[in-house]
Amino acid sequence: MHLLFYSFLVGSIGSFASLVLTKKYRNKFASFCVVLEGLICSYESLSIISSGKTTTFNSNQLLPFFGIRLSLDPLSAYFILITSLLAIAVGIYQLGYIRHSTKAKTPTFIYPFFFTSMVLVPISNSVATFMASWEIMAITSILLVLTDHAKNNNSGHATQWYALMTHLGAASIFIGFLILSLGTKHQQFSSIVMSSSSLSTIEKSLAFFLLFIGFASKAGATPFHVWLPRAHPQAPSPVSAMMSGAMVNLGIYGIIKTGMTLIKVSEGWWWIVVIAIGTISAIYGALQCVTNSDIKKLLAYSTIDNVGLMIIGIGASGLLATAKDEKFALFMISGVLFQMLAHSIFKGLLFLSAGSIQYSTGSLNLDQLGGLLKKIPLTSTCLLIGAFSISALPPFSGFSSEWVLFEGLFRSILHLSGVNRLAVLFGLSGFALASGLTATAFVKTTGIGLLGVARSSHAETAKEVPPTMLFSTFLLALSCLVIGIVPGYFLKLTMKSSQLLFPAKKLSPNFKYGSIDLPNLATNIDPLLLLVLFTIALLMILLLLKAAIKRKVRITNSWGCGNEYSNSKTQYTATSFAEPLQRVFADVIRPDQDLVVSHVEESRFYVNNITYSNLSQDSIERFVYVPIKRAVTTWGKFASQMQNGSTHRYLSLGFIVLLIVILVLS
Amino acid sequence: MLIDLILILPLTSILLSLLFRWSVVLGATLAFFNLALLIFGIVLAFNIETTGPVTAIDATFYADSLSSFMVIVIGLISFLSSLFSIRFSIKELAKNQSTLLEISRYTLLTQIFIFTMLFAVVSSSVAMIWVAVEATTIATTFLVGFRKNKKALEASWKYIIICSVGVGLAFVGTLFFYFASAHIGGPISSSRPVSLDWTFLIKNSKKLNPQIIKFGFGFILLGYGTKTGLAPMHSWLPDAHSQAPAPVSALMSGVLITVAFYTILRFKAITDIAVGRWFSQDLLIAVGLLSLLLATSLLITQKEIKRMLAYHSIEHMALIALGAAAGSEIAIAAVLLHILGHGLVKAILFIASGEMLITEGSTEIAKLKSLLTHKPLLGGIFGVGLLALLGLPPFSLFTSEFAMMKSEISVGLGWVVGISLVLMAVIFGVVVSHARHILVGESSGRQTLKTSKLSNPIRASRLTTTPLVLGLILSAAIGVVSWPLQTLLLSAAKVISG
Amino acid sequence: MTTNYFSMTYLFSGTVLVCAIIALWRKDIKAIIYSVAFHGVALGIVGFSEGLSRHDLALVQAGIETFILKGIVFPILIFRIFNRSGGQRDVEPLINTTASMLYTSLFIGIPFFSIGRLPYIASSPQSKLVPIGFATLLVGFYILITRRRIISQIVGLIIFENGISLIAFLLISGLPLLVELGESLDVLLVVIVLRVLAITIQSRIGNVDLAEMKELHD
Amino acid sequence: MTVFSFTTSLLQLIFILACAPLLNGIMLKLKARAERRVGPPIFQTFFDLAKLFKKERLRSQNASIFSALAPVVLISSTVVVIIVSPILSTQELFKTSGDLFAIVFILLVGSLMIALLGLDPGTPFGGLGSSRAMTISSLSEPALLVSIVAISIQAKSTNLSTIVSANLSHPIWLVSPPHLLAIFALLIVIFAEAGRIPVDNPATHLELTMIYEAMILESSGEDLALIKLGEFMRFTLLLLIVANLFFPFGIDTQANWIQLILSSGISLIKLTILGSLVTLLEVTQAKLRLFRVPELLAGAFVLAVLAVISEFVA
Repeated sequence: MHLLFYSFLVGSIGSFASLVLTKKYRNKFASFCVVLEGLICSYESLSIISSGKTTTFNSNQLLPFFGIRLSLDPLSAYFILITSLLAIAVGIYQLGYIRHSTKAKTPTFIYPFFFTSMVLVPISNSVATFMASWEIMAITSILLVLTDHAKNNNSGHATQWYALMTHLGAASIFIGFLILSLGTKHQQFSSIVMSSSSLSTIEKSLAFFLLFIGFASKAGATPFHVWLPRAHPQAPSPVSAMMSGAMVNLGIYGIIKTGMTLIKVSEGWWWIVVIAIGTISAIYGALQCVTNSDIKKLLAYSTIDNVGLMIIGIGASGLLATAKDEKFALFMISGVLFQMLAHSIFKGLLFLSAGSIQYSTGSLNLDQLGGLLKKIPLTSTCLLIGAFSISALPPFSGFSSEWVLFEGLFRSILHLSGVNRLAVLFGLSGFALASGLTATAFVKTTGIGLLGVARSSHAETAKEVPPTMLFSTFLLALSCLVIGIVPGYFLKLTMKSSQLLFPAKKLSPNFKYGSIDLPNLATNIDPLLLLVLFTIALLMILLLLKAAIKRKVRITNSWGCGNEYSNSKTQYTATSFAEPLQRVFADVIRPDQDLVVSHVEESRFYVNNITYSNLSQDSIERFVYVPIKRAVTTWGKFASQMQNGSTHRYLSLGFIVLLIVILVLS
Repeated sequence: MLIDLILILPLTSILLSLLFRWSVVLGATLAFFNLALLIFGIVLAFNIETTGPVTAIDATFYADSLSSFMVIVIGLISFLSSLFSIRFSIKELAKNQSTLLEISRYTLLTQIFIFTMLFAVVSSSVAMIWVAVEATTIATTFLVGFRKNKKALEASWKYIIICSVGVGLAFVGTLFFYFASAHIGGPISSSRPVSLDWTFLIKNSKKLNPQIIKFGFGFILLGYGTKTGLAPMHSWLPDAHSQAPAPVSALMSGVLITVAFYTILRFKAITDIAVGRWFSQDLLIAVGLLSLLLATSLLITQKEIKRMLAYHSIEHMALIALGAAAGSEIAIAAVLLHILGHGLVKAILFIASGEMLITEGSTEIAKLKSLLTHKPLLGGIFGVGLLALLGLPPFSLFTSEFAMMKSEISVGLGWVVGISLVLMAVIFGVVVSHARHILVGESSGRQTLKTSKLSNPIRASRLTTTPLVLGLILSAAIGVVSWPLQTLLLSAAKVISG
Repeated sequence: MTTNYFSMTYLFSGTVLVCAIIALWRKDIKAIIYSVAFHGVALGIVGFSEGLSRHDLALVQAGIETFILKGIVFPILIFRIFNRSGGQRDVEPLINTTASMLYTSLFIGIPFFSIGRLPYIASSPQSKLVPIGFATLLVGFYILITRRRIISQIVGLIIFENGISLIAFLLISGLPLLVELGESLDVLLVVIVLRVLAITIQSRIGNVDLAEMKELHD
Repeated sequence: MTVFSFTTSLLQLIFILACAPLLNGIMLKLKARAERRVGPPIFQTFFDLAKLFKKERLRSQNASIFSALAPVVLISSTVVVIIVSPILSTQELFKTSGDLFAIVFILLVGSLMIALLGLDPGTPFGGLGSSRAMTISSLSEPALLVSIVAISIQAKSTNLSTIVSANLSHPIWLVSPPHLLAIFALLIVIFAEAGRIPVDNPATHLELTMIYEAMILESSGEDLALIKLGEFMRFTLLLLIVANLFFPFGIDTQANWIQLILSSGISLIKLTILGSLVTLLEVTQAKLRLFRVPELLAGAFVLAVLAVISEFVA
């Protein structure tokens, strides 16, 4: 625990130093401090996970009236681990990135605090401490989203949405916690855990759902997600990476913490609702991911999709736990944590690669990119690896994690009964659809963005990014591969971390050479072996071909149905790529399609100009949130008539109340 | 002795500003005096902590930890405000918007204003508190009308009429308390009316006739509520706060309204014992929720920063009222912390808006754009201040709101918390939206940068920004660190919650 | 003896209210000012007679002070605003006079109905008269919310304050000296401030209809 | 890893390498006969492939390394699946990795490679093909995974070998309604994935209807040969897996050498029957409009869900 405090100190030194230091050293020193902080945190969390011990820290000197209560257990250590691993990579990345993007001190100042608050959230052990660190996390991230406000008109809007949604979420969490803490007469989490069974079902349900909504909104689950696809893309890429890769996890942490520890005995139907929300998020996120053309926006939606998967897993685990099948509940939740690790790493990688692409081309719109694999091969390779991971292609991390999730869901279907089983089946279908859509989305991203011909001059003149940025993305890409081929080690880690949730039972899988062999599941995977087989096959084929055929390749123009064309505009764009799916899911996506044909003045039969626009907006935002906003504005306009400036009216209000006072109170 | 000093200090300031015309030296001296006031307040608080309440001049003045706390609040805000007054005055004179005489008069009135507030919080007699509160209205009317244009005159007219009526009603309430106290044998009509003393009232409050006290408290709440900016007589507040010069708005919004609320708290303590807690609770909830609803509804379409901040004051007063309704010791301590935090942050924001008026020439939301781009420091202060005002940690308003709501729920007012959270969420959304317009703006960043550099050559002054930044840090510090404030808050809260 | 003083108190308390109602009734500003003057005088006499009846020197002083302040100083102050404004009649109030009189008769009944229910009120003949003070206060308030001229609003405020003074005299036989002094000073200052403000408004904006002064709104 | 399992894997590989073009040839022949044409000889596909291997390799100037890599990866990924799946014997190489979920995603590697290949040269056709192929692939995923669940429920395992062995020992499971429903759903998905009628017509080169062919339009020579071969192998493999799931009899379970040889023969028969059925379907059915395909896949999905549900009803 004390190591963590030192790491906070290091971070703060970095941030305050960035206020004082000159431009030349500011980023270097701040990034160094963040990386150091990350290293210390990851060391500490790893040692906590491996020892399985819980350490606490209490002080009344901080936070008036309440005092701070901290407790570091393996579960929270796991979240810290993910956050700090990502922070290390991002810290290295920033060395190169900030130099070009912004010269302001504020982001460098705030960033370490953002990181620190993300470490504080999982170790908070009382309602007040939690809310404080939660809100600090919110506020620092809000400020970071605003970093590029001078260059970008949208960041204001994004920040506004984000701020509002996160505030609503916090309010919901706040009430939920208060119900818990007043029902149990405790405000420390560890004491709430002890006495939460004394709560009535209604109290528990109310608290659970309020907390769930709040955390789900931070995690970005549909329909509380609207802020996410706005805020994550608007932040500078390192921040997006942290937000999508680490901050979102804390929403998941909240859900796990609430449903599995704070409220000890849960109801089955809660988890069915949770699965429903997860499924909707997964499908909705994946759909929007497919139809968007802005890389970062698309990545943000894919975060919603992945969060959906995790929530489905949590729901299934909760159902298993309520069905007293703690063995598999533990397995399921470990799967969720594993998926989270994988997601954090590949999403971090993808966002950082997107940042690199923006760095070298100045654009994130897929419809303007193309041919980057040849122009910036290293960055593109990293992006590709990220895309393969997220599409769950073996042997990358997404495959292993989704396999564990799938197995967990399959087992849940086997072990549950009745409506619970149906719910999990529903979740599994959503999982399947989402994973298919994700693959499509990332074929689109890489295919349109990296392959083909450059669609704009930006892409034409792309140059490779500085080595620090490359190093960081390579690091993450390598992690994707490592996590993918030796999933056993990581699943072991997650099982150790989540052991706390279900202390009694233990499923003992065999983890040999990183493979996962589950005797109780009668199945196994060994991605490393698959990789070896694949490599052998590949090499053999290549050798065979080399031996058999020696003909050279002739480079020509692309075939154009007999025409010569070298126009890059005739390529498929991201929008056209997604068009069939958009059409299939038109009821959900509700795209705004507009075709304007203007004719030549003389004759209607000669077309002058055709403009086709195809805009897919977030339909939930459009049909749920915008009407609410409009209603509030209307009310405000109506109410403002009351304050019409007339002294007489103001006084007469008082007069009426005075009469009432005289009448009533005597 | 300390109380005497605390009163003599502003009297000296008044004398100085009467004797001398305004100059930078005078401004600085006054600022120094206000700083001294703050320090005396702190010393007083420590004194009281060790020796108990102190009195002065034949017990005409009385200070317990609650009073000393209020002195600290007044001292702090006055200091900030008087620092900015220097900048304000220099600019006024430089632009020839005011004559030296007007500035001198402004300075004098401001000092009188501070004096009356101090007088209110250290008076032992509840009637003298009334006299002081009424005097604040008189002192500030001309400050509100400082600009002497149509709007300012209108605002000051509304201000004095509505507040006089309101505070008049509070006097009726005081009379009834006196009446009740007289009937239990409190001496009447001597030159030192013990029966109106707070100490006498609170000591004998069990004996007071509950029905009369109920009647009186209704008037007190309505009357001082006017001055606090609580519904239904809140209407003067946005006008007055928006028209007054920024340093005065800072004082009014930062402390004046809370001094009025301080009075309500004193009466509430008596009422609670005489009648039972439910009574003041019901009334405060009604008033608080109504005010919160009003503030929320009217914030939605705000077009001007200072009006927006003024409605924020109404919101926060409503929150304080709701917190006071909970009534437990923690709740009152949180209310007091909120008073301090709100005063500090609100003063900072008003001063920042004054600086905007100087540098940008306007405080209309529509006219301010991308402030963060071309005045990063000022824009940053304003933005962070708003965040603090919206109750986000690490600023103290978070802690106090959290504690207030927690106490509300623990006395069974969960529904109140629910409603207020919804309303606050609306406020949050609205304010963030306004802030976006001001800070980030719509137009293309680079263009604004160029044009604004040309059109706004005036830079934000260090004299203003440094104290503001320090103030924000202070606000964060009192929200995070318990020592030494928590002890003071709790013992001050004990005064009210018994 | 005491009964004599009491009937004096009774008479002049009534006068205070009647003068207030007259001020509400009339539209001629001069007449209004005169009625306010007489109103102040009557209030002073109430204090004076109460002081005599209780042999309370402080109260007698307060009565005299009220007499001078509210019976003489305030009317003079108002007259000076009136003279500067060019001496017109008041414009039609927001609620016409006939209706106003009807409403007034309604709400001045409220204090008589409800204040009497409070304990201790019936304990002395003077405090039984307290509702008259409340009625005066309400009439003053009512003038404030219906009249459009600056002067008539000032008049309303003065009547309102006088109602409070009357309550103070009747309810607890006046206030402690210090408080009384402070209160009177405050009221005096308020009126002076109002006068200065009124003159400034007149010189800067002209003879305004307060109902039109609505520039500050949302 | 035993000698037997190693041999099995190798045999499976050789078997499929040999049968894939043959199956295609048989199907072409059958189709021609059904259409009253003489049709090509059944070994025609071998000749075609050989021809393609000899032809010159053209590559677009816009193409990147993907154009070279994709065909090889397609084949290698298929080879990996062939090695780890129980086709002729349930004896697993390394006792591992015959997991259905893993198989699906390994095969997906190949599909994605081809989709990327389509986008590589930057021509409109390639994009068109990729877009359509990915649309279909993503929509078939739910039906695919749910039918996997349905198939795996009785064996309580998603491991293909375990399922096949379990089915063998409980033949009654094979004819249970859920199993049949699941197999049917799986077949639809396989048609979609392999680009057969009614989802795609492998023989078409018409821009309006092309899906798979559009993606590989730019490939030629050896590349094209590899892609074609890979496709045939995948189709054969999928059919064999379905065959083993539906009718596992004949497959070796005891590590018996003779049984293994027999199993090859039986598998060939199974393949021929299934191939004929597919041909029959292709001859009698018209290709669906692209936007009717989702309906078909949704139908498959519903069948699969029904299968899972009815699994628990019984």
